[in-house]
Amino acid sequence: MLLAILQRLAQMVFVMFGISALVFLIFFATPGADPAARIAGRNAAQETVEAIRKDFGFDRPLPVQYARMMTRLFVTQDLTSFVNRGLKVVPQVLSAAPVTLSLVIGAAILWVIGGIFVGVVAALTRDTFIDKGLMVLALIGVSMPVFWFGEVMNLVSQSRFHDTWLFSWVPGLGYKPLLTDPWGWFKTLIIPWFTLAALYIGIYGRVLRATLVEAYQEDFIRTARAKGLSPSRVMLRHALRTSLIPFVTMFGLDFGVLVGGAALLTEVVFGLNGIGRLTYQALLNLDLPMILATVMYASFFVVIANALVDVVYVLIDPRVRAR
Amino acid sequence: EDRAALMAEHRGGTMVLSAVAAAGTIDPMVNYTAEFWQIFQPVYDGLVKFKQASRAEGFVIVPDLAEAIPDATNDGKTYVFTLRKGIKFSNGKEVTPSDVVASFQRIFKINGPTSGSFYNGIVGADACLKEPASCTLEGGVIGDDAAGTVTINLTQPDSEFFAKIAVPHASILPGDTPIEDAGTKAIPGTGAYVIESYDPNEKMVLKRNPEFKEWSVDAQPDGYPDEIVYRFGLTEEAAINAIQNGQVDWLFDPPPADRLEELGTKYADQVHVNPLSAFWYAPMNTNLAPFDNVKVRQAVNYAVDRDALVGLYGGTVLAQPVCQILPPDFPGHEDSCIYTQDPGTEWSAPDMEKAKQLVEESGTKGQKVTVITEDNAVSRAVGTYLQSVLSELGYDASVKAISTNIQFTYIQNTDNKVQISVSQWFMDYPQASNFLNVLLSCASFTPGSDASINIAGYCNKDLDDKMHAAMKLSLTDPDAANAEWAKIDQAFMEQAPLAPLFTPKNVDFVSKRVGNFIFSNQFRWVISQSWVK
Amino acid sequence: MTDTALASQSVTEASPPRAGQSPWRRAARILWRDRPAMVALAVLIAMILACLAAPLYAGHVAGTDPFRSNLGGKIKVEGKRVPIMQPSTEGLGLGVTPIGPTWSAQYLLGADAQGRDVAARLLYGGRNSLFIAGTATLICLVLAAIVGVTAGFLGGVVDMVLSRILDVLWAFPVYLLAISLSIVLLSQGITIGPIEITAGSLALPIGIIGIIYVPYVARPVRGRVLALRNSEFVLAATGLGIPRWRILLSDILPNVMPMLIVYIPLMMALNIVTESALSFLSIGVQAPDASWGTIIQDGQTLLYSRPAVSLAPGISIVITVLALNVLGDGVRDALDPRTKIRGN
Amino acid sequence: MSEATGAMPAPTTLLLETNALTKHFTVGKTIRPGSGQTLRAVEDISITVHKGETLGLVGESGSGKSTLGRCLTRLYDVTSGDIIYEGRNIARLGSSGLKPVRRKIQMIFQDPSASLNPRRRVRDIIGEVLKVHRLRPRGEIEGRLGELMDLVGLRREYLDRFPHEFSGGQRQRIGIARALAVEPELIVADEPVSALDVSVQAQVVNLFADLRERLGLTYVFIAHDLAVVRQVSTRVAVMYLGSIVEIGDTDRLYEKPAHPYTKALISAIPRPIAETHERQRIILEGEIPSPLDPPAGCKFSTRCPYADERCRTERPVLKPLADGRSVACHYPLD
Amino acid sequence: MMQTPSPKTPLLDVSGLSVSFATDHGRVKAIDDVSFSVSEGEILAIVGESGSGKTVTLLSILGLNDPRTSFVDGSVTFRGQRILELPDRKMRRIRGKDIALISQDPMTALTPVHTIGWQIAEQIRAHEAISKAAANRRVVELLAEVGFAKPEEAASRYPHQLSGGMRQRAVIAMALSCSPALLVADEPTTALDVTVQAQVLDLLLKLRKDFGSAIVLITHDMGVVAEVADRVNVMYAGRIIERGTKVQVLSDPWHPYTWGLIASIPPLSGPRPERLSAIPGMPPTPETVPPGCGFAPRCRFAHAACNARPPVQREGERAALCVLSGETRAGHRASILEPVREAS
Ligand SMILES: Nc1ncnc2c1ncn2[C@@H]1O[C@H](COP(=O)(O)OP(=O)(O)OP(=O)(O)O)[C@@H](O)[C@H]1O
Ligand SMILES: Nc1ncnc2c1ncn2[C@@H]1O[C@H](COP(=O)(O)OP(=O)(O)OP(=O)(O)O)[C@@H](O)[C@H]1O
Ligand SMILES: [Mg+2]
Ligand SMILES: [Mg+2]
Repeated sequence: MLLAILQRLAQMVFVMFGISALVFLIFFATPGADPAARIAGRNAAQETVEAIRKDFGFDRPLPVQYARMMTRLFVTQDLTSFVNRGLKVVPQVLSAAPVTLSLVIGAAILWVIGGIFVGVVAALTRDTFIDKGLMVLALIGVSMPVFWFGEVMNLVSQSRFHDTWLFSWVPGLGYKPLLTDPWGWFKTLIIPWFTLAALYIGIYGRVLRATLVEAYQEDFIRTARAKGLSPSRVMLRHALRTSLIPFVTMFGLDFGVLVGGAALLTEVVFGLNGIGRLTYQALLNLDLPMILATVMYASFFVVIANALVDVVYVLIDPRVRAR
Repeated sequence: EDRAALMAEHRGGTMVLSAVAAAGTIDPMVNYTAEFWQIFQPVYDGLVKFKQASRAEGFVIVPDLAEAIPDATNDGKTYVFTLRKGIKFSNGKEVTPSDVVASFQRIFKINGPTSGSFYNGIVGADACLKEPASCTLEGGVIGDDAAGTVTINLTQPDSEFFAKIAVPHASILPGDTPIEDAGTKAIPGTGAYVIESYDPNEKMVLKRNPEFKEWSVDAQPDGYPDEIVYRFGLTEEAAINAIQNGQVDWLFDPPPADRLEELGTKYADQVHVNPLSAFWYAPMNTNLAPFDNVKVRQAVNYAVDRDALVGLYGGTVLAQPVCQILPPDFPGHEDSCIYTQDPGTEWSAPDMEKAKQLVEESGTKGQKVTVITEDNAVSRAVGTYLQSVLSELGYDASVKAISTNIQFTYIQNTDNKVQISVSQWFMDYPQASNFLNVLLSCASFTPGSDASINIAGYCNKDLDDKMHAAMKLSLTDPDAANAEWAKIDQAFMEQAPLAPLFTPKNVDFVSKRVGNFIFSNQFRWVISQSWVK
Repeated sequence: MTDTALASQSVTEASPPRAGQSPWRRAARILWRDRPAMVALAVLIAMILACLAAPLYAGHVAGTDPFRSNLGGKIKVEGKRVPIMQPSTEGLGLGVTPIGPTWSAQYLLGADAQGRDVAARLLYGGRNSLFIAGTATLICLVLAAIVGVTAGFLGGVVDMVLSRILDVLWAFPVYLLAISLSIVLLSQGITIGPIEITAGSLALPIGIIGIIYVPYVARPVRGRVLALRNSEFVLAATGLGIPRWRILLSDILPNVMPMLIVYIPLMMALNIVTESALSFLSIGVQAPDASWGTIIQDGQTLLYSRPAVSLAPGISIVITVLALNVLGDGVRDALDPRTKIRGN
Repeated sequence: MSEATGAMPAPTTLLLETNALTKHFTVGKTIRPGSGQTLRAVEDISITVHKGETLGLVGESGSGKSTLGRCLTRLYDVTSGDIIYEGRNIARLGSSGLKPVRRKIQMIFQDPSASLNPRRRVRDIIGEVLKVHRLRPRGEIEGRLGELMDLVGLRREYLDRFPHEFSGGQRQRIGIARALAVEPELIVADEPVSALDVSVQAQVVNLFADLRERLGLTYVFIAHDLAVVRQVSTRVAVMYLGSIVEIGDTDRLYEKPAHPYTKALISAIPRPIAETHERQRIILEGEIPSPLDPPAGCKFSTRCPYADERCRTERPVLKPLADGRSVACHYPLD
Repeated sequence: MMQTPSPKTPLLDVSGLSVSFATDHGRVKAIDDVSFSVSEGEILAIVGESGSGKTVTLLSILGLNDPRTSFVDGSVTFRGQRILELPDRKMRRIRGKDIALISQDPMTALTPVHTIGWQIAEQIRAHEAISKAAANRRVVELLAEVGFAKPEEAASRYPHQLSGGMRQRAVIAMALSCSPALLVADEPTTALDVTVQAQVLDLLLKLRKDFGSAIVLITHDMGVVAEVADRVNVMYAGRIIERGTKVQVLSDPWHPYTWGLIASIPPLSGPRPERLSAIPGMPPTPETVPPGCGFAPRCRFAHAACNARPPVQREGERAALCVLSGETRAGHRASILEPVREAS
């Protein structure tokens, strides 16, 4: 067990090193990103720019800069942003995390329930119009660009129909902390949840349907039916239970990258100051420390999610538990 | 008087402002953005300050922490300021001359962005720029705590001196302020409000300064709202919706084009349109083909349909076509347009024929041209339009939008070989040199540097000399100097290192409850003087 | 009776319906009978033809130039000449709104913010979107095949290194890569052998989209190769002394192909959507050229006044993705050797 | 070790001999060193195969028959021990050194559909072998393909078909034809008829017999159907948990098994023709132990009705009996 | 071994059962007019090669065919009740409780994610209203019954943790859990080793003795038939071509296919024949079954009459579907079976 954890850690270090080195190199290869000039501001005298360059150590060799930055990110944790100067990136990432978590967890609950519902209903009504209709809906969910769908949701709920009973409850955009204002938290997040989940309900519904249909060819389903079980029990306790395994793998990966900030477009569109928007802003500003912080955080979650998937695997698939 | 009555009636409440993104550090000596300079107004004070008043009155410089605006002595090289008594920082300490001295030193010690361009005329500044850490400004800024005076010595007379110390970079801060960019931790100020908290990804909260007692309504008036919350992160569309739904009171960014009509009709009484001292322009790299040929640059100026661009910006109400550098109503501005159908004082229509002919003559037809724009709706639209014009002129033109925050430094660096771009300039203070000298002097051009604001890379020694002369002249005879500036403006336009496009207007959309909207031409909406109750 | 077994053997073969039918032919036949898949294919072909006919439409039907700004132009609508960009006349007179759907050949779907014909741009945009998605899919599949096959076939250290690299790629912020690359290219351009990529070149979005989904495909390919490597027919070939490269070419690759083919429609769909996201971040197709993504983005700024501008490409994407997926399902079923029995 | 089988009446020449052949797998291994467990699939096996004979190899599932077969054909690298083929040790040869050996020793697999690449025509499947080994000049390949098809009793027209167009028996014939293409001397057949229907199985078994006669082949014939093994083999080896427990002449081994396991195995076969004498069926208790953790002494001791303390602690070696058989048992039955 | 029980009213009576499937090539008949019956406590073996329709027959009895792709004709009567027409709810009450299934492959017949104890308890609780604890106690008893040394521990194991033989015993325990009157076992020992097969067959016999359940045992192994069956039905190409008691069929087979089947089994004692007597050709697939006698293409004695549907030859319980009779039959049979008989 301990060894397994160590192995994960080694993996994580490798991935993090790879990504951070890449990010670093890309940053310094990008023209127009000279941090000294941008920190100095518009119309700055050359002396000022040089002074800042020296002050921030941008004149040092890249490996030294890399080492310094990584130390400040991980050891002293006082790495500050190039753009919002004085802003420590680590606490910033930590304070953005709950927003993203709220968004992603809520959406995940929705899409898991929705995906299972769609998949199960479609598999049960295989080849009927209900099945086909659901699959088409799922595809529409998959093919809608999320930023566009988000804007349309805003158009509808915040502007066009905001005065009608349907959407008058919708609060302004922005995040409300769960602890201080749970009801506001819920109300502000419900539309973003739905928007983000629409895509995944589509994907998961389709995948689940496919695995369920496949599972129904299996011998053990025949055994279950021969036992005289009701169709719903056969579906839920036997077919679904086994089909959840690929579902969980996908879920782990998607959840990992989303918590890591991949929901950036949703966050931007809905004014949620989460990791995604932080990443997005950092990218637009080419704010290297912030990019590094968010990316490290993201890769951390990707690896953690991978590890979690393995744990959940063990829970739902006893075959892995063997040995 | 009735200000007191209004105060009594409308004082209180929380005002909610919104911007798409925060603007970085809240160190007033470092931050160099319109967004935060505006919010610094009710927080920090300098020795002098732009008046917190409507329109052009906002250009007037009034005494702030100093009792009065001193006259120059020593051939215009020395100013002696007497500090007002009893003004306290929000940390409870009184403002003393040594705070002033420390503040000026701090500008250099923290490598303030304008330390080399605004404050390099102070005696001792050279040493400070070389060795910021040990900056003393020996003989430059001298405080006398006993007398309560501060003496500032310049190496040369400077007509723009007061304007330069009226901007937030010359804010007076407590002497013990740490010598480092304050970042997100607010430095105590003397204004009516203090920044209580700041999280660039969340919000900034301003509360009343408990130590504040109004000493000058012009410079630092008491504000109406008890609290000002500045939220960051809502997109423009979202912020407009929020204002319409009464959740937010104002947004910093210009409203998106597709909402303008709605705002102008359904919410007409909540919209305030005011002129800005700024212009949108297209700098053309005079060192790169095809724009190293003056005919090509002139052709672009002829060909651009400024009416179309005004339409892109939101129509005639929101912008005005221009074909010169200094904005209308700006010191030194004289109506003139040489690149129009029938040249005269005003732009009327593009002269495509002339433009095509010039291009023909230049022999550059068919060359590749890339327009670099910022990645936002208006800039992209302008760039796309320019690309369209350039193709019509016979070039193989394309347009490329890059991230707004990078574009500005990107187009400055000659290494990036930017041929033509779309940019804007907003004045720092109302002086012609702030446009002409800053944007087109040889000193502003540093090849290979990301900080080279002369984007066109245009260096004309002759005109450079004329500009220096005009600056000198304005010390003694501002009017004559302005006439000189007008000529310089025209001379530059003949060489056409850039194509002025239009002068934008500022659209402020406020919520229903916002009252007493005052717009200063210098720092725009005077936030603290509006009420929400 | 020594030879009866052998002799009478051939007489009674249960001969298959068509002899020598290759698995590909068989799949094509099954696909041909799959009505939804065929309808989807027809829709796709129609879509591609329409996009190919874009110059025809723009030049002869609509008579508009989809790439030139037309801010001052006027057109005839119901006999009246109206400006394409209509300034607001009421209230404060703020804003200029492009003309909306006209239901005539000119400006059928209205104009965008530059006064260009949305319908014509939609067709031109479709070319780019489909081209980008198609090429990116190809690149992605080729790369994924190379990486997946190499990792799976060679195994060991190579496999481990490649797998970790895939991990890095998966967790990497694509948009950073995209933004930076697009800026780097802007001033320098990149020359890779005979291919030169410059800013605004379609090669950029194609390259980016092509690369980012490599882990998505390479992982399952690797798994499949791993399984194939231990399969009996590969073992048999080894036992026959057939060289490894030959085994790779004739035994492994052909069996990875169906899997890759199944991914084509899926990746196409994914890529179209990704292209639109990249364009939303201005890293895709460069103005004035269009793609569905850029039109959506253009339309985004007109969402509140002219929703048709972003709706039209949105619907085009949905239809294409829908068709691709239905076709994809069909192809998957057709290539699945188990698909013998299907109800009708 | 060769004494073990040396007592065999060996009328013909020795073709293949193994010496303490061992194959271990590491399972559950991860990147960290020292992880994983050793699975002893084949342990310390010494057998001989003589020219022209058929050595049957039987044993329960997981006893290591296939692994042994794959080691003999060098599809697997062996962990230790020697494989001497025609006097040459082939156990450590690399892929280039193996090339000539591959032509001499061929393998036929259990699952005829899994061992044929579904995406290639029969012509390519067999033809590739001819080309790679340059067995025939280009022009004669076609003729040779036809010959091979004739040899295994398939129509020549079928050359252009794909594997999925054949029935199981036919597919197995293709597999045989492919193996025969290189003109091997020794064929290791790994359960070649297990996947076939009863009525087809006989056809293929007959084919094997025909080919042996016609081409003078030597077989190692792996199967778990003891009746089939009896039909085809001249000698039979019985495997249990990676080791050979008994080896000897087919008829003698079936009539009088010397190892309790062999006896149980043979008694357990259901007989289709009503038996004249009441058979004494031995029903073994318990399960076959895991090869990850085999019993310390005799591997069969956990299930053997006669096992005693010695069996549980001391591992018996394969010892020759008087009648030429060898058995690995402390108390061989008589 | 028990004598065939006196024929009372049969427990299960299948008559005229035909099942066809919708396939690519239209409808094909997988089984055609199959009739048989099973009395209480009897073991009926159905022998036949792969694809002859054994599994389909058995699934039809349980009503487990996919109604979308299969069409079932004929009648199945269980304890006098026609069960094919029963609504699903009622049918469910019979499944598992009165008729239990043991499937072909113990490796795949159990849901991999539940413990075997859970799966058995699930069946008990589906049919009987008893507490969880009581169900679990029954599970342990049952597992002990089928020969698990440590039944409590076994109950908490997952299928993959058991060997093939143990799994098959678990499946049997599950089938027995509601003491069904009829067990249908689909090749319960095919996937097992001989020694394990012997254990399982032993178990089935013991169960019949203890519980008195009737068993329909499907197999393709004549040896298994000989070992346990009372009566035998031989199936070929979807039809039952011969039926009788075990002794009748094994020692006096009527149908040439049965002869071939018996002859092709290598003998286990006595001298070994040079060659085996094989049936030439391959068993047909449902699509290729000739309209007349299904075996005719492979039959050495086929003649013109075989092109029509062969008559049923009957002698009491004994029947065969063949044109051959009396003398000719004995002669032909001798030509096939004599060499084998002699040998053994
Ligand atoms: N590639 C492998 N990696 C790890 N273990 C293996 C491998 N191949 C075989 N084994 C293990 O080695 C042992 C012997 O397997 P082998 O396949 O040789 O048995 P077998 O006698 O052929 O069985 P069967 O009758 O089922 O084919 C088994 O326990 C098996 O799990
Ligand atoms: N759902 C189905 N749709 C179409 N054809 C089917 C279906 N199920 C079975 N068949 C066909 O019916 C025939 C009989 O199949 P069945 O499974 O009953 O054979 P079996 O005798 O059980 O063979 P095995 O010994 O291989 O289990 C086969 O040819 C099979 O292809
Ligand atoms: Mg094997
Ligand atoms: Mg079956």
